[in-house]
Amino acid sequence: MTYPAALRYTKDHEWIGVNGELGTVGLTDHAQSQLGDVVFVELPKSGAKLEAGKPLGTVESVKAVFEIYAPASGEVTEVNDDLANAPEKINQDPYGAGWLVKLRLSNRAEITGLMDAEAYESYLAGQGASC
Amino acid sequence: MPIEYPRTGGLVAEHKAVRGGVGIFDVSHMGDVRVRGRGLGAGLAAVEHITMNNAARLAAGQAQYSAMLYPEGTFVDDLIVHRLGEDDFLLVINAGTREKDVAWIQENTKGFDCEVADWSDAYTQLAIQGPRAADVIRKLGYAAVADLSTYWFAYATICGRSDILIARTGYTGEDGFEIYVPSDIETSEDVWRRVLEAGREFGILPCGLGARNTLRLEARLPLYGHEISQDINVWEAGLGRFCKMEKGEFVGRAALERMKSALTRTLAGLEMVDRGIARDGYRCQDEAGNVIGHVTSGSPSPTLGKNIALAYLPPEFAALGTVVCVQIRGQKLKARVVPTPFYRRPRGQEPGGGKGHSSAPR
Amino acid sequence: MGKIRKASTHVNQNEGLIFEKSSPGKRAFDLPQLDVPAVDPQKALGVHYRAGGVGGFPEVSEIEALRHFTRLSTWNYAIDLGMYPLGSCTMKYNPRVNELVARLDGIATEHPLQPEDLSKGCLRILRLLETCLLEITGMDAITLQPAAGAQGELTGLLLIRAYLQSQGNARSKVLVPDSAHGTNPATAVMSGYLVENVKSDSDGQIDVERLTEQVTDDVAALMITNPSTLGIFEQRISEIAEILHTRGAFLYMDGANMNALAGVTRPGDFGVDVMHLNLHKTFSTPHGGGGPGAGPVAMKKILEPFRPVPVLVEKEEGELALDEARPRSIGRVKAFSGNFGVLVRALAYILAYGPGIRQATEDAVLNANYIRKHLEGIFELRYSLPSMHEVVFSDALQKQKGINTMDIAKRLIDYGFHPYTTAFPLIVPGALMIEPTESESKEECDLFIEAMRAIAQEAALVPELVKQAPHSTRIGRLDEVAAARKPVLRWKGSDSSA
Amino acid sequence: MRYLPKSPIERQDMLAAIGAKSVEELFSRIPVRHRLREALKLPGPYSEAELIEYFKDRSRENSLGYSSFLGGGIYRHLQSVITETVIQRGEFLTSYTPYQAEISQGTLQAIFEFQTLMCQLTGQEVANASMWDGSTATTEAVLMAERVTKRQRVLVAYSLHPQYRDVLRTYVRNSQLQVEEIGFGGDGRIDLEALEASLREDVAALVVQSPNFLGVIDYSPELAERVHRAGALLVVAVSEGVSLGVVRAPADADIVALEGQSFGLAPSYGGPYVGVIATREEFVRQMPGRLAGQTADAQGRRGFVLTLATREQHIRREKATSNICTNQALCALAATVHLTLLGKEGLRELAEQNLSKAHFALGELTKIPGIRRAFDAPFFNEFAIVLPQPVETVNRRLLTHKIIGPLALESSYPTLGRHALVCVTEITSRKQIEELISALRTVLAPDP
Repeated sequence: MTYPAALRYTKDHEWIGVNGELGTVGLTDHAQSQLGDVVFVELPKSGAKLEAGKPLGTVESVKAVFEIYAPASGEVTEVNDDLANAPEKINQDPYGAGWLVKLRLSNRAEITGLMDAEAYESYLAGQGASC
Repeated sequence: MPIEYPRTGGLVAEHKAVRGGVGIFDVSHMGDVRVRGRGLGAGLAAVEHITMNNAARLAAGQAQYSAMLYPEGTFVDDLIVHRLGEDDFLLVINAGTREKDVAWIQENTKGFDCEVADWSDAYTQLAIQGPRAADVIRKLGYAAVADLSTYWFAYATICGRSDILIARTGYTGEDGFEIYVPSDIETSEDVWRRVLEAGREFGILPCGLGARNTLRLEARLPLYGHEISQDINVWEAGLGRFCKMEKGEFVGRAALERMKSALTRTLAGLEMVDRGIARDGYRCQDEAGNVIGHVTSGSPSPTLGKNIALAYLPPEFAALGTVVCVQIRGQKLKARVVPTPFYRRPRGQEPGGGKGHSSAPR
Repeated sequence: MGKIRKASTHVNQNEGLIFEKSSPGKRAFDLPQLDVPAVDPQKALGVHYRAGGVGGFPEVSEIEALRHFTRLSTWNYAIDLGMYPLGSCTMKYNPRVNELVARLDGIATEHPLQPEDLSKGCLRILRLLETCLLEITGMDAITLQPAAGAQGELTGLLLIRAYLQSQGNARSKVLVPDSAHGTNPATAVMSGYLVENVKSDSDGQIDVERLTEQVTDDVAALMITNPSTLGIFEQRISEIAEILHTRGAFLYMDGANMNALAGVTRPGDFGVDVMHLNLHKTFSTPHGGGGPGAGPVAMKKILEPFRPVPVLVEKEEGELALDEARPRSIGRVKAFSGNFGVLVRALAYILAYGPGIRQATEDAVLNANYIRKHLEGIFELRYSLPSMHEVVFSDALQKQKGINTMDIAKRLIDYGFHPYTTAFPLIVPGALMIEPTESESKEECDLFIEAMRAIAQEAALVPELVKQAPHSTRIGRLDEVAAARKPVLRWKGSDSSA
Repeated sequence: MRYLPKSPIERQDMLAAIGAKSVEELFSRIPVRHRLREALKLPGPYSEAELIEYFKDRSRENSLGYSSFLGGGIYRHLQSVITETVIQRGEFLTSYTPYQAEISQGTLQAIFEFQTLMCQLTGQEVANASMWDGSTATTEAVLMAERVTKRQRVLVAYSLHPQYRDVLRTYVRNSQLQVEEIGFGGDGRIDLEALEASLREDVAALVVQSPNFLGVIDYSPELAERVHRAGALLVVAVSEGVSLGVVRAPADADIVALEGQSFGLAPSYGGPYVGVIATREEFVRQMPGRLAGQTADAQGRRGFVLTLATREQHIRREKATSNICTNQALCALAATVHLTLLGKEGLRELAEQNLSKAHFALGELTKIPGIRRAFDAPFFNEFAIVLPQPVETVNRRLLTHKIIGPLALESSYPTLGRHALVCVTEITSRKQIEELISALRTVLAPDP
């Protein structure tokens, strides 16, 4: 299914999966399909402090650049280095091998403010996006 | 176009302005028909077929006086043929006969692979006429005006507008030009205004139909419905010079061939001896009172200060000096047959070149 | 499939990289005999000596070098081959005499630092070009310094900033319409301003009512392109100027589309305060595959004191000179005295036309409208106000068959034309931006129209044919994704050559 | 008009097709009060012959017939017929930026070759498709260093071309960047103590020119090392590209900003020239300007495309790395052809001739009483001397000998009174050098 129920979603088309203190961040299937073939990803170093709603990096296709916004605040614990050599993973497996960063959440409350899969899909529908 | 512009002088002043200086006529009502070949030479062939003069002898950029004839050798209309390109012609026809002419042209060019388009609405046609016309044109921005011979035309930039078709043609017996301006109001009005401005120092006047008629009459230039019509043939009208029998077939040629020898009437110039003005349609009589012909146009001549007229008379009455009578409001008034044109442009005013003179009606 | 009248396939010579043709010991250049004692570079330079010369440099003969580049040239499309309907790029004829005069001894040979007494000719050329451009734009002062349009934009905004600063407040925002060229926002940021977008109304014109609200005391300028990138003249332009002026803001005009105005109207007369000109567009200096250009900036009197140095001035004796001592100047934007060689070509172009430059403008507009007339209905016209020098369609009608503007553009190549500008301006989704320029004959325009109509039919009947295009080129569509993922940006020896 | 391909009647036909009565109507959206009624007051129209005559007249008002010892960022070098022949081919001269790769392979491959040549020359890993000139390339290099290091202090050698420094100042005036100048020592090289003092952890880059504006070679691996120790980048500006034929490449620099005018481009009174930025692969996405990259089509045939375009203004808009749009493609092509013709050996020989002639000239000049060499660090084809009299005076007198004398340094460096920068290239003949010497002897001779 295009939007796993276990995840939470942002209006900027990031997803975050929460596991205790840790959150894993990626781009939604909708985002990657809109973007087209990803050719480059710019991610923070681990240890970087992220603030919810603030840019955490950029993702590029041949003809476009998108800012990636942090769905939640916290400190980056791990970065998906494979993407440097294989950015196409974001297209191929957005919820798996295409993940971007893992972070230690500093404010769990932020998560509850995000959309669940259903809300996100209706949000997309509202955007007139075809899924 | 009004009969006259009283506020700026009226008929006589307008007439004299053209003879002595320069005048401008709005002749937008004239018709413009574009005949262009699709197949090679088809346009030329078509024009040759429907007109009596020899269009093949025109160079691109040259124009000629000509006429379209019925099979009987009588007039559909007279016109000026401009050769725009190898196989591309602009026919300028009379206002009154426009619809008829266009229909006739379309009908008679069916057999040719050519395109006939009525461009009348695309142009505002202005006639700038008189000995100082060239000065006005030069002032409007066409420096090379001296190189433009009579009955030739060019595309020039005048009044800041490029590609204006300007022809050294006219209907007044003077040197003069006819310019073809895009017909949108803004452009037309602006050009009219600029011409008047440029002409001010030469005493330019806007001229009406009245002056146009007296001017052309003095110069013996035919007017459709008067000197020429569907009942009058080329020989009678004395326009044989513009009819090139030798060029080969054209509509009306066969009839003209037959009628050449048997001429029953001819167009003569009259000068009133008695006081009175011979008007168009008045009957002409001999001493005995037999009707021998009729007047086609008549008017006082502002230039000559005499009353003149044109009339169709039997050849034997058309000899110079012959005195005939014109029936004017019940009276028989004397008139003498005189040479035409009544007025000839004085020497020295002939524009340079003269390439086209032979094709100008005189 | 449509009948292709303009083009047919032809043989292309294959040609490798120059480095692959290299063989040690070959040479294509001989130097004159050294007429002074040779010094030992090792001794002269010591540790700085580069032993063994430049590794990897090619070694070929003259004929091989000439053939190599001649063969490459045959893989290019060019104005000399035909119409280049690139919207907003103004690809017009580049007169060859301009190349000749720019290369004359005494013109090309002049050193920018040589004494002014020995540069009178160059200075007079600069002055005459200034005079001509001011007459054409209706402005008061000008600088020929900027190296290109983008630098012209920057210079223009820096002038505005300098003036506002001199008034005590540089302000913080620059307004840019959503239809603007990408350089506008980029430039605004470089000159230290924040960019705020201005929406176009349903006609693609600036929404004047909304603009009025957006113009606060914090706005330094509005950067406008007129005619807009839609090829439409901003009818309320002087009104827009007034709105800005009453708020103490400036109207900046991107002169990219001056091609539609020269000789017909003057930005200086309709309220523009400062503008740049792309000499490689309106004034026909060759694009040369992407430069060089030149971006003079014309301005109103109020901005004159801030012009970049050097400034061309007339000394009391009427002598021309380049003045460097300008206390209020924004400084220098480029070393030396502008792209002189480009300026020479532009002047030659202007002199060839004289006042007749209006005719070029008229023909450019005539061509665009002629093409628009014949393609209307076949391609969707999103904004239908009268066009000036270019017309912007969208691919909406072809989208239904899955054909987008890029596909159509690529197919146009098979018909012997360079593609039009695709996907710009951004406010027209799937844009086809067509600018024929005055250099195209009626015949060439007719061929183009015919090609576009044929492609529209193909899109409906044989969409695949269009999607796969071009079919007649040396190589097919190239893999841009691979190029961007694993960039290969130089020759690294035969291993890297596919 | 000879450039316009329409006859009046064709124009009328097109108007008719459009359904407009006059061309005036096509401008209907321009408010009437803004439409020009009168023709523009411009000289012309000129025929081809008149055009040539006009510019020939101007050329005679310039420096024809003078020999020159000017350099200072612009150098007179041999040009080649082949280069001119190639860049005047319509397919290069009149083509557009190669966005449509399928019909622009000529330009694209040439750019790729240019990028390769520039890397080989500078010892760097990637080079862009060109910038406007050396001054803007140097400025862009600094802005790039800021993006890479996210630091905002920049140290600039005082011996960097004065006009390059001016341009940098103009560009950074409205940014957060602070620029500090580092003076030069007695030998003409950058003053290392002064550098040490300013080279702290917040420095984004040091910019030096080599050979610098005083003629001396200023780059060295050691300098790079110093800079790197502070975590800063070394930016090396090269305004005399020919030097790289014999002078060690700035391989340890992080960014090289090159002026390519010396590669077959005429001085042309100020431009157009060709700048280049070369750097390390890791910084490529921070590099401004166009880039051609190698790729392949569906059949696997090698081809070239403009790539990494996402750095550029037409996509990034206000987030672009630079607002640069045009580059100097044709000038870059000229440089590519010229360097190809020179080849490995030609360039080395060319550079060595410059070196030899400059050293010969220095030797002869310093034989003249009162003239001495200003800086003793190694130089290439330019060197500073000190004259016994003000340079302006000397140069004014030299003009009467049909000689354009060396560049006065005092105007840019107030402390360098009577200092002059002499430039000698392969096209300066021994005869010209000897004429300069004898002219100087006359000029400097005490008036009787």
